Amino acid sequence: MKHKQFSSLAFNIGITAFSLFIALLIGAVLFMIAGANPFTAYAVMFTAPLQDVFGITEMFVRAAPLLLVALGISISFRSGILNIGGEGQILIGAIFGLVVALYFPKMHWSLMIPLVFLASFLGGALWGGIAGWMKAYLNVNEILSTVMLNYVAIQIYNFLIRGPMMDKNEVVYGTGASQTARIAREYWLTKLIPGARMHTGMIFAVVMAVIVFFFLWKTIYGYRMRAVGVEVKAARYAGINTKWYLLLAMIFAGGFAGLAGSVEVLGVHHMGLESISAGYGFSGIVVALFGGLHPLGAIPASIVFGLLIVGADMMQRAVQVPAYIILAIQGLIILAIVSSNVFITKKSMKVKVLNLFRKPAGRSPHAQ
Amino acid sequence: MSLDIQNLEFRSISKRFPGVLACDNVNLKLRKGEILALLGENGAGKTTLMNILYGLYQPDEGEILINGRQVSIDSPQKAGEMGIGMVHQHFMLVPNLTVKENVALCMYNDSFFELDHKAVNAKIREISERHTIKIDPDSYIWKLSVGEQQRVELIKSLSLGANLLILDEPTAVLTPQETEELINLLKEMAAGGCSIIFISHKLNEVKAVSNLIAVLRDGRLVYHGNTNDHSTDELATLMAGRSISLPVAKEKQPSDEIVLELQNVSAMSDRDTPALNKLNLSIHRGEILGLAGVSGNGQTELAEVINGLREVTEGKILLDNEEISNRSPQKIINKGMGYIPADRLHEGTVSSFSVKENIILKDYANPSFSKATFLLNKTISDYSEELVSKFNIKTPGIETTCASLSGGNIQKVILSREITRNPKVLVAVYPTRGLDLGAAEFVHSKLLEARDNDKAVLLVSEELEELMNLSDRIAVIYEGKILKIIPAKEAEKSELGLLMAGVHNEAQAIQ
Amino acid sequence: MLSEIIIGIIAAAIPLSITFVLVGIGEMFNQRAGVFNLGAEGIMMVGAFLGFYVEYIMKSGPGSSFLGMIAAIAVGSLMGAVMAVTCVNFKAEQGIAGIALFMLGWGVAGMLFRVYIGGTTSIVGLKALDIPFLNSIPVLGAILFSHNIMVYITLVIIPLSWYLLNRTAWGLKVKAVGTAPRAADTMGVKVDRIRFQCVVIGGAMAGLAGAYLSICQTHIYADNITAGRGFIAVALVYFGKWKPTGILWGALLFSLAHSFQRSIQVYGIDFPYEIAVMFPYILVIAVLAISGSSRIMAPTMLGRPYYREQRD
Amino acid sequence: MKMLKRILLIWSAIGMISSSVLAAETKLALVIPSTIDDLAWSQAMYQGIKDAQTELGADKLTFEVSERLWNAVDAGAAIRQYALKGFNIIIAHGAQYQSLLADIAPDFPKTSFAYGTGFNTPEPNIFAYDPHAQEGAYLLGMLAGLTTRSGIIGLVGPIKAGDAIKYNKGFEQGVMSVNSKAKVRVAYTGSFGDLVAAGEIARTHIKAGADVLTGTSQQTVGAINVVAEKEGLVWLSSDMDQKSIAPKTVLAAQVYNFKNVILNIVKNRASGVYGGKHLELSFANGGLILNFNDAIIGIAPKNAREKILAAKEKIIDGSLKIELN
Repeated sequence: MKHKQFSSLAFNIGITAFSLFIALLIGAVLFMIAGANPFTAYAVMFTAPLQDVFGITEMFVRAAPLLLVALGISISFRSGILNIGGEGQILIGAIFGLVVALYFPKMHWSLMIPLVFLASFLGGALWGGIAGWMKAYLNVNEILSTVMLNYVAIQIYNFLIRGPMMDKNEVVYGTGASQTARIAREYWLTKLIPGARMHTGMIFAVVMAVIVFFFLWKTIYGYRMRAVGVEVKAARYAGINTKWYLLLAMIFAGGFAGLAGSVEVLGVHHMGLESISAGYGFSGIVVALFGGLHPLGAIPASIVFGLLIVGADMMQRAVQVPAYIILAIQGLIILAIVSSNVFITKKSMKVKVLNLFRKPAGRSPHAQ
Repeated sequence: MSLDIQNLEFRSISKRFPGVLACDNVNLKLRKGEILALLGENGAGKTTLMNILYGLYQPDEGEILINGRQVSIDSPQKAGEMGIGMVHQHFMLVPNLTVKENVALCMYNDSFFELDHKAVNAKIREISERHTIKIDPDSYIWKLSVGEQQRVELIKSLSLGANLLILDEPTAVLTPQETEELINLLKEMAAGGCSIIFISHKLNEVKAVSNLIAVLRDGRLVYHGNTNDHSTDELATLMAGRSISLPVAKEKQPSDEIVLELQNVSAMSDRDTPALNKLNLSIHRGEILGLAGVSGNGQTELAEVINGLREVTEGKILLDNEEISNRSPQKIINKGMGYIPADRLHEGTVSSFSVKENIILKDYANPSFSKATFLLNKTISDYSEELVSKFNIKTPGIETTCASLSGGNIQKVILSREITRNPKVLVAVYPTRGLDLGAAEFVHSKLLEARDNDKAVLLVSEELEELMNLSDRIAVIYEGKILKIIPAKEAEKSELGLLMAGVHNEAQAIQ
Repeated sequence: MLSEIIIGIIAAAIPLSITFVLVGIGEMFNQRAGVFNLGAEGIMMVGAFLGFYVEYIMKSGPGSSFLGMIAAIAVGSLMGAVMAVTCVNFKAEQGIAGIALFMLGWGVAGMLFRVYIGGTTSIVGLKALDIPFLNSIPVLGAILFSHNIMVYITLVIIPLSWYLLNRTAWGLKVKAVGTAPRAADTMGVKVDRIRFQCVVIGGAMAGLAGAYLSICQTHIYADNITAGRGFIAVALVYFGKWKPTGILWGALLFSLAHSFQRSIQVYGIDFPYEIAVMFPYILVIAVLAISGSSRIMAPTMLGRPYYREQRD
Repeated sequence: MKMLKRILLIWSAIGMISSSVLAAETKLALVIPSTIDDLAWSQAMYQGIKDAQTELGADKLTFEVSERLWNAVDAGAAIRQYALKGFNIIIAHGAQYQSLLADIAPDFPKTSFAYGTGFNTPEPNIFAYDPHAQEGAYLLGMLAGLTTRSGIIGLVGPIKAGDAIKYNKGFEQGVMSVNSKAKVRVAYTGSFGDLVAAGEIARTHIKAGADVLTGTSQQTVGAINVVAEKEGLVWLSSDMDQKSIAPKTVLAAQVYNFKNVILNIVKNRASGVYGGKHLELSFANGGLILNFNDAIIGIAPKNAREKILAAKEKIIDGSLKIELN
């Protein structure tokens, strides 16, 4: 038994490594086209972020919002909804949080920060909820509605930060940059290490992941939500109000994306800026799926993805290639990993690979 | 063009799936014009064996010989080329295409552009005339009843020139009349030079139709020989490996108290056609009311309106004199309704949930299983363990997903949940469909037990045998109306069959 | 004056809608076959670049424009094949693979542009044809007969794709593998092969749509030239209920809304322009919400890989 | 806690090393939202740095660029990494980077940071630079007002904020100063990078009768190409001279000359000033340049050039003020 587990692990690692190798090989061609040495580039990409405090902290700066978005995505996927509206939900969440942080009367941070989180959760929930409501009650496909709502959210957000919520000073000086005023310093999320951006947001996100785990697997609401996600008919049969739980799933998905928005505002930017969502709405989907749509799986997945982002970014500066190559390499790596995944999860595919190495046999090695 | 199959031989066929040896060294022979009945309980390997012949699976060991020559059938296409056609238990039809298009898909599966609708039409007409199979070639599959879909399956295979037909439990969904027609049709086809392999576990039909019988048990061939050499009882014993007799209801004086009453209930089907048409029905405490009818006449819709899963457009449903029509499913459950749905894999259970989670599917919010929204894991596990042993559910553990259990055991999970909840009314729709005798025996005994415990049971079934054995009264449903209710001891198969086909004396109709 | 504005709005909407129609029809094929490709945007970028690049190095008239389009179709097919290998052969999760393909396409297009061209330059491209005589018909002339050649080619592609889907054996197979792959398999349809073909077609069409943007609409290539149009097109496939005409209406509605909001801005009605810019997106959602969606046409196995040897 | 102290020590050490390197050569890092070839805002700065390098000598000034950092998270990482690596001057080329710099700058007191458009210098080692887009816009507006025959001028805007507002206001005033009957129509795409949308807006403007068009941000290349499709229409460009893509269409351009900003920062550092200054780019200090396209200037009325140059002098000597509110 031990031996079998070991060989299975070895197989999993082997197949992943092999597909990564293929991806990096293709990537190497890109580096050569760009006139850079692929070996140096890869060395920087995978090791540089882990070599110093700066890299590690930056990794967690990315991981925090990614994890929050991924939690929401996990909930909605588990309820059978493909939420690609994370970008919009982050923005609306951020703007709700900003309204509270900027315009509410001064109060102690221990009151204000939870209030900001609550507001942004509600904001994101509202935005996700619109798509969820249309899905559940009007039968509007969620891919269509979330894609469209992303654009609407961007325009609303931009309107607010360049209009009613713009920093008054920007008007006075006539520079008119679209950004809000700074949030009072006491409301910022505490930096964990002086001189680095890493803030308590990651801790918050991990705590949320654990809460979501308990929520989904240990409470009756999570039970209902999971039931609706995998088998709507059975859920209805069991007396669950399936439409409401579909809506609720999108409310949670949006809410968590919204939380990511306020974590970025309170932890990183301390004000409302353009493109604050930074693509987390999309990367969050990838993180959630890599995490196996499991809240706890999303924790390592978000950190690894954070590494990928930070490493690629550093590599681009280190070998001076066009920044586009970051995107291309990330895309290749993700493609490689999802492609290899099937050989790990599906026995029949695994068998096919193993048979390649056992020429004469047509037998499946895993039957008992 | 397809091969003329004179004889077919399986030699030492074995097939493994992860964790299961589905076929173990099977040897079979069949000659042209013969009908071979393949018998066995669920999971005995019948379907796997046929999927191998049809090219869906590859055998791990052994070979198939046609006309004495070894052949390799690596795809259904190849099987088709050799003249092998298959009608699957779950129909292999594309629901969003028409009958004609489904047939065309088979005929033109090699071509890219070419699609001659006229030729397809002509082919369908020719076949339906030759075998008197009635079908509208332009209607969409999803609009057809199960029986009609089966006819499409037959036309499909025949249009491809199949001369070896594999039928996987073809009668499971048919009325007695339809079954008889099918049997005649099959015999006729055999006489015309077709070889037929007929998978079933209904012994009477097997006796009626086949020349040869092969019995599989746990993947091994336990008997292969002439049909007439054994009686049905002997065959049943061969299949199960032990002797089985289905329980028969013992007379019981039903109470006069009406528990569930439907008054002029109407409802629409999924296709927006009327499914129930001012239906009236009442069930007494402590009786099993059997509902007979050809599928597609409103049975599932009836079960759904009772359980609040479908909108009642007209009329009233009373449970213990309290109106429950159009209430939420949760409220109806709370009032004491139990339901064993037809689709046990996707409705009766959440298939990717564990056995444990499925056992509490209706009770998770019950104070004994959850406190302040948190599920009480220990209590739930203990309760599940108890039910698993009480209902003899064969599962590796309570954490195993339901999807990995056999049909019979999934049904036991549902049954254990619904009966233990102690409902006033239990609606059971096709509770033994697709189950083997052993499992059916268990289900039957539990339903009778429920009746004896003074529950009102509505048993929906297509198998008259089952209805007549278990029910106190049998109601026949046709086009959304109850045509007649007959006390079970007075019921006769022939009369029920006619009623199911809609033939009845107007004067006798229930008002 | 007003009628002129309205004609202008409609006339402007038609060439705009072509991008969405092209990507949408391609995406329709792969979704009908059961594969959901979010990477269309990335494929469009590569197509836009390569189409531009081919014309740029050839530096000669319409011939090179067409060569550019063909190159874009070729590279789109290649990207489609990458998607197909991962999602059809390797059964990868389609959502992630699509996003990854989007990133890959964007990265590759941007990088090649930087390396081989380096700076923003323009090409001649394909300009609007003013079809003689026909274009002087009042109203219709402006609306229908003064567009670039690709508009007319697309108008041929729509009925062609309808025919392909509904009147050929291949179309039957596509519909079958998207709704009932196991049934299709038993009927002798090679499920994975059909899916592969459809994803490649989807890629080819997205590539062409990209080249349409660079060669016909802007005569330029620049970073993020597609600006999310690939995602919109994917959404419009749902709007169009997987039917070529439905996609055409969706694309036209969306483009008309855009063309309308731009005209409103240009003719100086004073209100926050953000509302104008939002309008097309809201309109599309609203129309779908009101009209409701039909499940009959939906490829029910969309997003699910097919395993032949899996018991179910 | 010990760990933290050690890290702090290391960082201050890095700071010291970087300041000692300063004397030998200046290492400059540029962080831009778009690309170095966008023919607009980002490329203008890139060009400015290259020009400054030519002037100072390649051994005195070296630089690195990070592109496509429109979102502030990635930009923040890049800026901090550059600072850690000992770069002396870090230019974050966008108003949106201000708060990032305010966070990072205190940790690297010997490094100079700069951003623009902006006025605020929250830390003593932050420069803010501020192109007076309205000045060139005013002159281009005059040219537009003089050149238009239809009396309709189309403006293609990205997002109504920042420089776009300054430009639009200056432009409208310029038009009105010479041609009070002309109409300036403004429409926005809602994004900086959607050149297809910009092209469509240009097309709509043209249909509506505009014969002179202008606009800001990198997306305008899409608009210029549309304008170039028809003869007799002209485009007035800002940020960079966009003549290279449409030599027969771009009539004049306001060019941001960032070279002086760079040289200014280098000079300030040499005298021990690491920041805290608001650097303006105007015609008066050579930060703005007005280019005419001599090949097609004939389209404009004969005296247009003289009038505009006269107005430019007035702007320089302060007698002509352009209102921004």
